[in-house]
Amino acid sequence: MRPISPLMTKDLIAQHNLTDDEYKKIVEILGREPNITELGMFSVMWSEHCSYKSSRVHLKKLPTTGPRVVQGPGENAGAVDIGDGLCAVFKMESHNHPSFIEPYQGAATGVGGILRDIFTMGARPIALLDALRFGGLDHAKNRHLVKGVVSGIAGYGNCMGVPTVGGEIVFNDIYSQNPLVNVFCLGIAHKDKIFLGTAAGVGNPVIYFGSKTGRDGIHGATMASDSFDDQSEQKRPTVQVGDPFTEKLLLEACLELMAGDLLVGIQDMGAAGLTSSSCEMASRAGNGIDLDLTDVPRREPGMTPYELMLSESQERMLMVAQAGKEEECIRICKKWDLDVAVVGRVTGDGILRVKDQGQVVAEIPAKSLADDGPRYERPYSPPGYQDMLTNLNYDALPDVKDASAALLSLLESPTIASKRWVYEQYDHMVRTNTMVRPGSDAAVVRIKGTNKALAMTVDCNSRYCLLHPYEGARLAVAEAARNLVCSGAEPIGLTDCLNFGNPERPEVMWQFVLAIEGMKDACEYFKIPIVSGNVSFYNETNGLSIYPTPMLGMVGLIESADKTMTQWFKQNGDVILLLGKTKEDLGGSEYLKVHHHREQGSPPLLSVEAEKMLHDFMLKVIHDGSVQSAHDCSDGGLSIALAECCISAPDTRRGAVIKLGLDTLRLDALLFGESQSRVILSVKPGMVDRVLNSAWDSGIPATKIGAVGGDRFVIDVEEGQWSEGCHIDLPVDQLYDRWAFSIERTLNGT
Amino acid sequence: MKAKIYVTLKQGILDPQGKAIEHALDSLGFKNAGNVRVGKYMEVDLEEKDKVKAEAEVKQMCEKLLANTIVEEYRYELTA
Amino acid sequence: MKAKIYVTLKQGILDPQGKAIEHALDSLGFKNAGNVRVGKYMEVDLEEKDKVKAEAEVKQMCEKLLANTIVEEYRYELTA
Amino acid sequence: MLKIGVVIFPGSNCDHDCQHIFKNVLGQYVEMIWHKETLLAGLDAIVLPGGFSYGDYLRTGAIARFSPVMGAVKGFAKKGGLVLGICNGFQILLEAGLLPGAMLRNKSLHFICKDVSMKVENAATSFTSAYESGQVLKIPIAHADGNYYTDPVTLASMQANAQIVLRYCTPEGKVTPDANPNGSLDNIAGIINAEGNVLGMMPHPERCAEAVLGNDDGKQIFLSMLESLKGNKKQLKMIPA
Ligand SMILES: Nc1ncnc2c1ncn2[C@@H]1O[C@H](COP(=O)(O)OP(=O)(O)O)[C@@H](O)[C@H]1O
Ligand SMILES: [Mg+2]
Repeated sequence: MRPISPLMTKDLIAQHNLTDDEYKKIVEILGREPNITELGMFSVMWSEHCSYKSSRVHLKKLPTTGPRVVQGPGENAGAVDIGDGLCAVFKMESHNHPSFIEPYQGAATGVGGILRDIFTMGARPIALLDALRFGGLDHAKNRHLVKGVVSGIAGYGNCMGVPTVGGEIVFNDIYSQNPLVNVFCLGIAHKDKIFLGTAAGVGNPVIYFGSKTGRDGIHGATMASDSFDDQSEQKRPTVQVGDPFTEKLLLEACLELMAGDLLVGIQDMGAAGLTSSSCEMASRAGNGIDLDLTDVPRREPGMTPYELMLSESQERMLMVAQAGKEEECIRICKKWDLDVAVVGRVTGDGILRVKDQGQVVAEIPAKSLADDGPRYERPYSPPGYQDMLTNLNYDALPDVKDASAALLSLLESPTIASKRWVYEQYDHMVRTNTMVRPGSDAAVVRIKGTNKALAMTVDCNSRYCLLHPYEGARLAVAEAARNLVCSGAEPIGLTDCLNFGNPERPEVMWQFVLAIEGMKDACEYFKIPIVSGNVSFYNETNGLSIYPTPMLGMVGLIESADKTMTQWFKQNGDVILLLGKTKEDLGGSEYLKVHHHREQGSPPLLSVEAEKMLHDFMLKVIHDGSVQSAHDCSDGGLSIALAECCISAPDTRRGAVIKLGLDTLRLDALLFGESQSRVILSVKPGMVDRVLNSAWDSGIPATKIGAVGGDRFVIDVEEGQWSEGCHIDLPVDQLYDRWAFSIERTLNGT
Repeated sequence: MKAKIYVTLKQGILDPQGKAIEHALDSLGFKNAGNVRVGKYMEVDLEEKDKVKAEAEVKQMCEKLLANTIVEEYRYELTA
Repeated sequence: MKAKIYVTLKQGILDPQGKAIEHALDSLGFKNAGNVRVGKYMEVDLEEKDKVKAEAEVKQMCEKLLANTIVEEYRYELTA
Repeated sequence: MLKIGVVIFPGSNCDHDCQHIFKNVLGQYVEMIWHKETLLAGLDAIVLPGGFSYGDYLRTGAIARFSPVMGAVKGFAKKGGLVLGICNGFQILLEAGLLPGAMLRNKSLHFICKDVSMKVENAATSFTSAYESGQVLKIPIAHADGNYYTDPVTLASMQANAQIVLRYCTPEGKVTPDANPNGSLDNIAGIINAEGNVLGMMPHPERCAEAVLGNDDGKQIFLSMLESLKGNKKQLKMIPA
């Protein structure tokens, strides 16, 4: 007998965020009305978060295959072959909403979640990167969020002993009510020892291990279940608290379990906890699972089946072991001081059957729950204001008057300023692999036991995506790849975290669809497969959506670790070269925002052909040892990139003397425009001709623009056809001071 | 006046510190100690002499800064 | 019995956390709050019913584990 | 080959890094020691690695010091065996009473991870003999509780006995308040016991002991240990970094 259930009222169904049609489908699947536990299980599994109901039809378009791909989307994380019998396993996840409610715990549990996604695959996590978006630092609330999120990431990642080697932060008031916290994690696994979330083998035991289950994160739906809880009304914590110490034990226990021949499948309990892990594992294997809740370790007495199935308590895992290996699994979990219990068996009938105290409390076909959720092809169309955004009359904007002042204020604008204050709170060196620490175009970690290294970067210019979602997405792919090649790495795989507003709005859906198209086209052209990803919709408050932010995490391989490259100038006397062409690309630039308070215009145009040629050339000249440094031009344009080459080295700062011609450009476009496919190189004097000739041979515009040396930053721009030139001459120490301490000063109010 | 402020995690919220300490006490042989909860204790000197006003002030301090009311609850005592 | 345990830094030892809170209170406009000290507050349930024995037990817990007496001092209360 | 023991506490996370240095960089035999072990046989030295033992809950090192293995570590130290505690390992040595003093939160209240400069104040120990006295090193720190404290009497006696082995300084070698990253008393970065066989240090020498990571200033800590264990000081001192 099922326990008495309330009548399925309209209210109850609505509280569970299910539409009438969705509810009808549930009744059809079950052949009867669901009980409250079943309703809760459907509601979480068919939520946008778990079922990708608005995005799935579009995500299918992304290129996910390639010669290196070992595991594409669909599992806990993607995996790419890096040779030597090893795989890079990586993924990115968002924890936006929880981080707004409680920044420390929200960000911390975000880190915990993505780490579990990686180590459930059998990979030891070796690097984290964090991609963050906040509103402007002039608001106290935003400063509070920044401090909380950064210390939450530090608190969890540092304790786990996984270095946070890089990331990205952008400040824009559009994120004030909807900050973004996206975390990327990469681990290394043996290619033939990748573990999947599958419940194969009828009769195999299903084992719960990790932390106890509490009433964490049971959201609005909780109210509905209260009426069945004969305990007195309690405040239910919807905020989950992370316990990185237990997660560290969980990590080590998992890797020890996986080293033996014990497991059939394993999956972490993320969103929708016990429900999602059990039905997804069963569904992947075409099997069912009989779960008995009686032995599920609990933190509190009196928990209902509804609560147990929906709890999002952290640091928990579900494994399917080989029959007969239970004892060994339990021994290992106990060695690591973890709670552990056999909670079920794999069955052949395809049903997820949940029992509690001898009674069946839920009985649902696992596949229906996991895979037969609704799919929507939501309508999409551009917003009415799109033309207003892109049409910008540049003639109405005066050209820059005081180039030195403009340079300094851009350098200290928080989006461009050094992120030192952030990454010094992250342990970015533990595991002793970090060859390039935060502060260069990409982070680089060596792979012990091989000659190889991996480079990683997270990128997305969401203003470009606002102005032109398709171009913006292509530009994000190009920039990520450029950051990798400037570090000497060949791009081999991509993960994404697609942060958008409410998909039920046609203009948001339009942004989403176009961004997917852009990613697809760029990835296909560059032959970079997307092996995992995540979608975060409903980033809107009071009808105001965030800018479309398809965050990308890209991974590159450096076959020979000694070919790793960094962005800063190395030696006085080296010659500075500029690769690529500078055009009139002020649209969507950071300069327009900081100096003209406009986020308008068309983003720079990308020629994928030119970009790809640049990548090939970069890899060639870095690998043959002709260059001393390489840095791509991105936010803030040429002059900011040059300044970064001078001031971003870990211990020494170097001056530079640069000479540029204007030709037909505006001065602000030359100095601060964000034309794509440009890189600044420094080379030894004896190498200049060789590199220049080789560039021209490869069809890449290349010019000698100056030399490294002295303690001043000098840019001379000769007068052009339309504009006057300028003379910038500033002490490098001054540039450094403005750039390096800006965020810290703002946060401390000094 | 002096305010003594106690900030503790709300009921039902995971308390990893408490759990670890409980475990440690147990392995130290304090077998009959259980249910350890860890919180913060703060003392603040106030210039305010009026008890009612002081109380209002402390309450505000707790709400605004000293406690994270999403996961924590607080109580306080005022002494002269 | 229930033990309530307070662990604070010894007088004379600089308390950077207290200083930071004082600073934050000040910038929030609580101008007449000062001398902030921050410590730990712990609750432990004891099976022991005898007050004298319970007290001895709590004292031991503090000395051995809960406080580092080089830099911290502790006090406790026992309630039924 | 020497046999070096690296202890794993629940929450240790620099155990593999220490193993890597002794085994792969310096070619020694490394035994990984589970914190529940109580018998340590045939070891030449013991390393307590960095990390967050027991999550650093309550206080750093406070719970780890009661691990069963710590009894054996104490016995080993009492007999004159070399014990090196790095970061969390140092914190555990303090809590266990193998070194004097205690750790407080960093003055900034933040976790700090960055390269810092420090000066070898005593190059006559088993852990620093491969350095020159007064040599300035660049070694990264990564901790939230490295603000060392002890009472004035203990400090004076440590100073008198040259037990303060490493002090934070400017890159030029000046010991100033500005060069102190965490507020530690007397700019202390590392101390040794009076007998000279137990060293605790907050900086992570294992993170800068290979040229491929761009810095190997920390390598001589380990070389000094090997040198002293082999009782063959002069010869090893010649090995280029
Ligand atoms: N949130 C963060 N966490 C860690 N490192 C960061 C973070 N934000 C930026 N960084 C680091 O600062 C450097 C500069 O970042 P960014 O300007 O975004 O680089 P790019 O424009 O080349 O993508 C990079 O090395 C990056 O990894
Ligand atoms: Mg870059």
